[in-house]
Formats: sequence, C-alpha cells, structure tokens
Amino acid sequence: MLEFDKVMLELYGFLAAWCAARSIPLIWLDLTVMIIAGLIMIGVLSLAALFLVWWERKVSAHLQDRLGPMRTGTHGVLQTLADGIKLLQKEDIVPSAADKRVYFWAPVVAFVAAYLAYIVIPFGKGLIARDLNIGILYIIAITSFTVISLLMAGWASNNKYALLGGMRSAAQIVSYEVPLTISVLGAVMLAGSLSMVDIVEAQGPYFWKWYWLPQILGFGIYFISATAEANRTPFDLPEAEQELVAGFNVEYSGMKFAMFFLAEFVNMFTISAIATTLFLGGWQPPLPGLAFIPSWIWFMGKTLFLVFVLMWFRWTYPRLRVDQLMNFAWKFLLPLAFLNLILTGLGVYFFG
Amino acid sequence: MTKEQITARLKDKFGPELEIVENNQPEPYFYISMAKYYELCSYAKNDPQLDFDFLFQLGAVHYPDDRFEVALCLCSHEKNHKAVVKVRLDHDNPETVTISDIWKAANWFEREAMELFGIGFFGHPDPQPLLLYDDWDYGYPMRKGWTGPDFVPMPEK
Amino acid sequence: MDRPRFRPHAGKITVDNMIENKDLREEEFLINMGPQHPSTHGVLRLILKMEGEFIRDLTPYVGYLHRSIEKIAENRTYNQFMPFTDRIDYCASMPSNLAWATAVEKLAAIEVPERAEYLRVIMVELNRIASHLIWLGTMSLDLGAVTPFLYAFREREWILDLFEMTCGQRLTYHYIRIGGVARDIPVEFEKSCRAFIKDFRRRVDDYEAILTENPIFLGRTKDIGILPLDLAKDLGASGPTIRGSNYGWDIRKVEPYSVYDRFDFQIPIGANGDVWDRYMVRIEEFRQSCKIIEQALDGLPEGDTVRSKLPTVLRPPAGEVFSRIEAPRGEMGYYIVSNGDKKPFRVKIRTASYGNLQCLRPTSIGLKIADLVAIFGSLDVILPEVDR
Amino acid sequence: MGIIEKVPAYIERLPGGGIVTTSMDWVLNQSRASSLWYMLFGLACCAIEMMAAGASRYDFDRFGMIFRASPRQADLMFVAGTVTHKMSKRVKLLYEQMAEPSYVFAMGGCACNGGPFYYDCYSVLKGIDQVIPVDIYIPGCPPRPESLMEGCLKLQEKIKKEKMSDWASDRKEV
Repeated sequence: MLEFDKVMLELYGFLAAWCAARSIPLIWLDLTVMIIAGLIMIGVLSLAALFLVWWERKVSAHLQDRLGPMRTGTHGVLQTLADGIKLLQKEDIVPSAADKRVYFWAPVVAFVAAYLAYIVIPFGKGLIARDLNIGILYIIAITSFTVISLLMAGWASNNKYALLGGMRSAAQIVSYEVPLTISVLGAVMLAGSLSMVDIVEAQGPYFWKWYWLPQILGFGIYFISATAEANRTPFDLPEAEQELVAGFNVEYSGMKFAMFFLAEFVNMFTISAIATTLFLGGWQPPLPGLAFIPSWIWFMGKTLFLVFVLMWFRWTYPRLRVDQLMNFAWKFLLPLAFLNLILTGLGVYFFG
Repeated sequence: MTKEQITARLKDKFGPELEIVENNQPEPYFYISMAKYYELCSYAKNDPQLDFDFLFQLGAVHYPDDRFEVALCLCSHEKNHKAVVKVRLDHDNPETVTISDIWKAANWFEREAMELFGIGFFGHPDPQPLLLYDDWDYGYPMRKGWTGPDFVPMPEK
Repeated sequence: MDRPRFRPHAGKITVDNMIENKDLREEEFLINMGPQHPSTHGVLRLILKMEGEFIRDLTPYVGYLHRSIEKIAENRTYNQFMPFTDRIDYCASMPSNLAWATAVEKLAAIEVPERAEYLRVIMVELNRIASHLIWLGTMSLDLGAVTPFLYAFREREWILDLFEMTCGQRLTYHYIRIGGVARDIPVEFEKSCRAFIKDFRRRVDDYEAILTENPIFLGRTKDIGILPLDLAKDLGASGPTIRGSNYGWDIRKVEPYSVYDRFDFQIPIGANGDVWDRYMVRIEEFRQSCKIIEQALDGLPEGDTVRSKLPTVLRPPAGEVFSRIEAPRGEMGYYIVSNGDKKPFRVKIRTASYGNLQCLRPTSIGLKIADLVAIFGSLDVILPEVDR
Repeated sequence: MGIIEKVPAYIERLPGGGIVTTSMDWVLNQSRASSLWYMLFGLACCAIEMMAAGASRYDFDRFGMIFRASPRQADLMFVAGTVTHKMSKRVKLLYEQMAEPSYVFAMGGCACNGGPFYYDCYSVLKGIDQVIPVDIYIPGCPPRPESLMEGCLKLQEKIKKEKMSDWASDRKEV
C-alpha cells in the first residue's frame, strides 16, 4: 500500500493496456497522466506548505517557551487553513499609484516558480514527475526565477520600502546563486550525471557513502547559500521587518500576500529537498536493512529534518547587514566553493 | 566646588549683573541680567574652574502678571557641582538669545520653549515647532490662563 | 505619470542619453520612517534622506505622544501628580516616581523613614532590570533575533509578579509616595525576590550566550554608531549612553540620593561608545542591580514605611528646586517652582531620552538603514519621555 | 474581498441555498475569528502590555493571533495608548490602509475617552471613536493582558455572528 511507485507502475500498465485495446494513441494517456500528476503535485505541495507554516509556528513557539496555535483544531493544526480562508476573504487592495499589471503578476510568478522546481525532484523510488537528464541545471534555472517576482513586487508597489526590499533581494539572490551553483557541481562530478535520479542512485543505501561526507564543504556552502536564496533568517533582508516593515510585500494584502507566503514556504521545502537529493542520499535508506520502510518516507524524513534546521536558524540568529551579506558571499563562500570544486576534481581524477 | 565658591567666582566676574537667590538648597540659584546672559553661559561652559559641560535642562516659567523666566540647570561632570541660572524676560515681548551654540543640548529645549511659551531665541539654528502639530494656531498653551479648543479644565470640587 | 516607466529609447543608448531621458538616474530619495514603524519603539518619526542603502541625512520628528503632562502638573496637587509620573516613563515607573518624590521632598524638606528608603531602592533596581529587559528584547528584535525578545519578557513577568504582590499593578505602580512608600511589602516578597535574583543571574548568562557570543550580532554592533564622549556631553546624553562612551558617570555614585551610598556596586563602562559598548553596559547593569537588591534585602531595617504626620494636602514653601536621579535610561530630573500653594507653579520635566535621542543623528549619518535600527535600539529611547 | 462577496447572492436563490450560506458563513466566520493578525502598532504605556500579551506567558499565538508590521496584512488594530491630535491623522490613515474586514480595539483609558489626560490637557484626543469606528473598548490604565484577551474573545464572538450578506453594507467608505 505504501509502495506508491509499484502501485503507479501497475496502474499505468493497466491503463496502457486499456488504451491499446481501444487503439487510442498512447500520447493522450501520457498527457492525461502528466496533468493529473501535476495537479496532485500542486495539491500535495500546497498541503505541505500549509503544514510547514503551522509547523514553523509551533517550532518557534516551543523554542520561545510558548505554546503556539492551540485553539483551531487539536494543537492548532487547522490554523493555517483558517489563515488561508481568512486571507481569501480579505479585501484585495491595489495601491492607486501601483503598476497594476506587474503588481498582479508578481505573486503569480513567485508561486509558479516555486512549484515548477518539483518536476524533477525524486520524492521516492520512481516517484518523479519527469526525470530530465539536465535535472539539476533545470532546478538552478527555475529557482533563480524567484528573484524576478520579488523585483516585480518591489517595483510595482510604488513604495520605497518595497523597492528597497526588491533591490536587496535582487542583489542577494544573484550573488548567492554563484556559490550555490558551484557547490552543487561537486555532487554532479561525483555522480557523473546531471539527472537527479542518477545522483540519488549513485549514492547508494549506505549513509557513509552519501555525498555529505566527501562533499562536506559543498553541503555547507549549498545550505548557507540556499538559505539566502529562500530569504530566510539570517538572510531575510528583503523582508526585514524592523528595517523595511515587510519589504517587497509591504503593499500586498489578501490572497496575493498568501501566494507570496506560500511560495516562501514551498521554496524552503525545495531547498531542503534538493539538499536531501544531492547530499543526503535522496530516498535511499541509511542502511540496506532499512529498505523495508518506503523510500518516500525516507525522503520526507530527511527533508523535514533540514526544514527544521532552517527554522532553528531563523529563531536563533540575528539578521546580517547588506554589505556583510555581500562580503560573505563573494569573499568567503565563493572561494570556498572553488576550493571544493578543485578538491573534488582532484579526488575524482585520482580515486574515482 | 561648593555653593559659596561658585557664587563667589561668578560674582567676581559679573558683579551687580548677578543676583543671588537666598535659599537652603545645596546648589546656588541666581538671576543674571539679559545683557550678560550669553556671556555668563559661555563663561560657565569654558571656565576651567566652573566647567559646566552639561546643560541639564532649560525651562521657561510664565509669571502671568509681570515676566517670563528662563531657567537653566547646569551641571559639571568633572567637578561634580550644579547651579541654576535664571534670566528675566519681558512679559509682552519675551526674547533672548540662543545658547544652542554653547550647549547643543539647548537646541530642542529652546524649540520647546519657543513653541509652548512663545519665547523668541535669536539666532536659533532650527526654529521650528517640536511638539505640537503642524497647523496649530491656538497660541502658546503653556502660558498661564491659556484656553483653547478641546481644553477642559479640571472641575473644582 | 510621476513615476519613471520603462520605454524604448529614441536614440542611441548611452549613459548621457539615459540620464537625459530620465530613465536612468541617480538621486537621493526621502523615506518616512514612522510614526508607525516596527523599530521606532513607539511613535518617533524619522525622515531619512537615503542614497540607496546609505543614510545621508535624517531628521527626527517628535511630539506624536505629547500629552502636556507639564500643563497637567500645574493643575494638580503634589500628591495628585504622582500617577502621571508613572506615565512619563512607563517602562520604568518606579524611578519616575522616585524622581518626583525626591524633588518634592527636597523642596519641602521631608525626611523619609529608613525602611522606605530601602524599599525604594529595591523597587527601583527591580524596575531597572525590568526596563533593561524591555530594551534587550526590543533591541534584539531590531537586529532580527526574535527569540531573545520572548526570553526577556518571560523574565520580566517574574518581576511584574513581585510588583504586583507589592502594589497590585503591573506597569504603572504609583508605589513610591512623597514621604515614603505606599505600603509595606508582603511577607513572601523577600523569598520570591531572592529566588528571582538567584535565577536571573543564570538567565543573564543565557542572554549573553545567545547574543554576545554570536558572530552575526558582533558584526552588527561592533564599531557601529560610535558616540564620542565630547559630543555625548554636549548633546546632554546620560545613563548607559554616556557610560558606553567610556565615562563612569552615574548619579547613584557621584551624587548619592536615597541610600545608595551604603551599597557596594560598580559602574560598568564601555570602551569606545559603539552599539556593542552600550549593550555590554546594560548587560553588566543587570548584574550590578542584582547585587544592590541583594544587599538591600540583607540590610532591610524594621520601621515605618511612610513618614507620619504629613499633611494630606502638601504645601511646600515658596521657592524652587531641581533634583535628579539615575533612571534606567539616564538622568531624570524635575525642576519645580513653588509659590507656596498646594499646586506646583511650574514643573519642568527633564528626561534621559530627550538628550539621548539627539545623539541619533550624528551617530547614524553615513551608515546604513540597518545600522540606524541597531543604533536606535542601543540608545534605548522611549518616546513619552521625549514628548511628555 | 473579491469573488466571495458575490457568492451568497447567487446561492440563496437556489433551493436549499440558505443552508449552504449558513454553513459557509460558519466556516468563513470561524476562520476569520481564529486568525486575527494584529498590527504592530503601539502608542504608549498600553503597548508594553500588548507586547506582554504577545510574549511567552500570555501568548496571543494560541488564538492564532500573530503580528504583522504592514497594515495591509493586518485584520486588527490595537490602538494601544494615548492618541494625540498630532497622531490622530496617522491613526486614521492606518485604519484606512487596512484591508477589509478590519477591526479596531480601543485599548486603555486614553484610547477610550482620554483617560487621565482628559482634563487640563491641550494635545490629547478625547477618545479615538472621534476619528475611527471602534469595535471593542478595553478600559484600564493600562489594561492587563488578561483583559486584552477577554476583549479578543469578545471580538471572536462578534465575528461569529456576522453574515456574508451583510458585508456589502458594512464596508467603509474610502
């Protein structure tokens, strides 16, 4: 029952046979399956984001000696749902001086960019929407799309705080893109493939063979840069509450704000999922003997652990300043990332 | 320095322009004439014996029948002594000079006195209202006997 | 159509052409920060002239909480005015009470029983801790760290419990009265207070662990917003702000009021007056206040808590007085003019934030907006003190 | 409020539409009542008690109440403290910037009617209801966090009685 991949393969085989019997071209089936898979993905991810929002509030509350949401459902599990329905009812304000079209599209771009990355993430053995052979390249391309939405939002709001937030996010995300990409290359070199599935399979079901050990530097750099890409504390400058009120989304209300909010949490999940895939063996169990637990549970477990670490960061650290942020990216992370790349290359050349 | 020493030193310098107020407080209180006001402030700040480097406060007082007063509370960090300097201003035309170039701290105090009492400080670098709202035109609220819109005096029992 | 929009260029694209077309240009812009802004701690309004992230000029606008307390003081008797002093500095009501009480006592030459003096010291020092806790919380919030804020408020609640069992209020106490204190402490106060002090010392170490040793915090505070000593004196800064600038000036030491001369405590000072130094001064003051409270609890004498035979309506002799105490934010004092009536003729309130806020402009010009927030947090300005 | 505003008018014409709208009202009201995001806006003494109510011991988050710094995203404004004439324009502006449906608390004596600054005072507004509509008044100087919470519970009761069909008439005129 829990082995989704087998069930799905059987289902697909059955449907293919059904189509063949009625001489329907297989392309229609593939298209239908793809659309349904996409819809399921959006549903699951939205649910996951809702869950993460609730979880973040609970984690922060417990770190701070509080209880967090308690009234809406048992221990507040329905809290985010209530927030969502409430935001749906709120008035949708468009500032009179805003650039209306850009203002409208900014949250949509953020939302879509956040979700598109999931096409190539293997949630479990065989649980992948499309195994692109340039998977990791695709992800890097898609995740950097976020910056456009933030810039759009910052510009279109016609608010100086929003503009400053948008500018900050542009500078920040573009800078951190560089060490992030280079740190990822280490894992790619070890696996010898850009496909996410190949990278996972190359790591094997032994936790000491996963790439976090040979790529410990790369893993660190990736995780830090990815935190910055997702605008999480200590790198949450674009929406620094104490400086820029709410940064790029200061003028957004209602559902548009909710889309930004959800996109942020989906992004958080994305970076954790990629880290899991590249460095923590993806859906592989830590030992072959533990393979009886379905692969997607392993994947989710590792990802949620990394998400928890991100939350832990957020509620512990103060925020960096803009120039410190830049210095950190260009003067520290980037040389380290190159060093990691060279070391990996040498390692692959001599031992690989 | 003690109360007597401060008084004596200032009396030497300013003579009859200085008028000592007799009371039993530990710090000296005196009036200075309008003409010597700025000179005294400058002297008090720069004299190495007095060394009043800290303007504790500058406050105006309105005596409704005859005068305004500006009272300065001066303190010295190094010497650890205090003094209160007062100057009498004309009731109908309360004006004096600014001392915000001697102590920067006087800047806001003078703006406040300008706004709430209507005292003019010549040469003030930034003479604009501090506390009241922009289109306030109901006079100087801290003067005695002032009334204005939305002002309800406490009913006597 | 007052905002620039993207549009295709007519001629050849050069920098000059773009500037001429007003599509690409460099200019300073104004930002209005406040009166409602998360980091202005109330209703301060700052107009910032920015060049990108850099602050080129700033002007503070105050008066959004001007409650004309000085006018009210002229129309209340000396005892009736005491509750208003609570509201001048609501984070530290006890020191405000004490400042008014000492000023009136100095004017009318009223002796205070010894037990009342000790209780005053205990309460004022507890309130100093509570006030510094609010500062710690809001400053760390300004720097983006949310959790220390909640930790600080957790400990503050404990102090408020102590106040509540003493005088029944959480924020505006009206406990210190002219000639003594309102009532004696309850029996269980001493035990709870000692337990709090014992626990609080450990909590201060916790705050240091989460903030002081944090490299991000260090990077945000070290060498930021340096306030030279001369400037600090000139602008009328006081309290931890001037002590951070390497100057051991504390009214409790240099001009002891109440019974402060009987206690053994140090005045922490900073090295060069940056945000970090002001932070460390206040952190160290937590420990010193604990020390004073313990000594005061040890030496608490028996006796009355309010001077008997005080008239119900106080009529001090005509004259004037100025007196000051060391409130958590710095020097707080009253200048009272009395004409022998039951109401003061004129009350001028001088508060620490009034001077400290004026230090904001010279320290933050040329820095970034994030530094401004940190500096403002470290000055610990509270707006009702400025506006009154 | 968008599309949802028009929904009840259509549904009520259908057979059994009343039941649908009632249960929709229930869901919408529940969600609104249990997700009151308040604006981070403190004026004076009461602001400290508001902060205390959000902190560890009282913890507004239990009711699903978190603070937002931007008025656009807030549902609830605590006018916590003394509103002076100088500030009253800003309070009004902030209220107008909040997205509907929005609620206002007058927290503390000063916000209710001027409180201790009623007499002999030239700069304090005698009650914020002269400027903006108020949903809940909480007296006290300052009110304790418990009374603030009681006020929030009262507001939740009030919200739960609202009907979707009433919204159109309740909208503020901007």
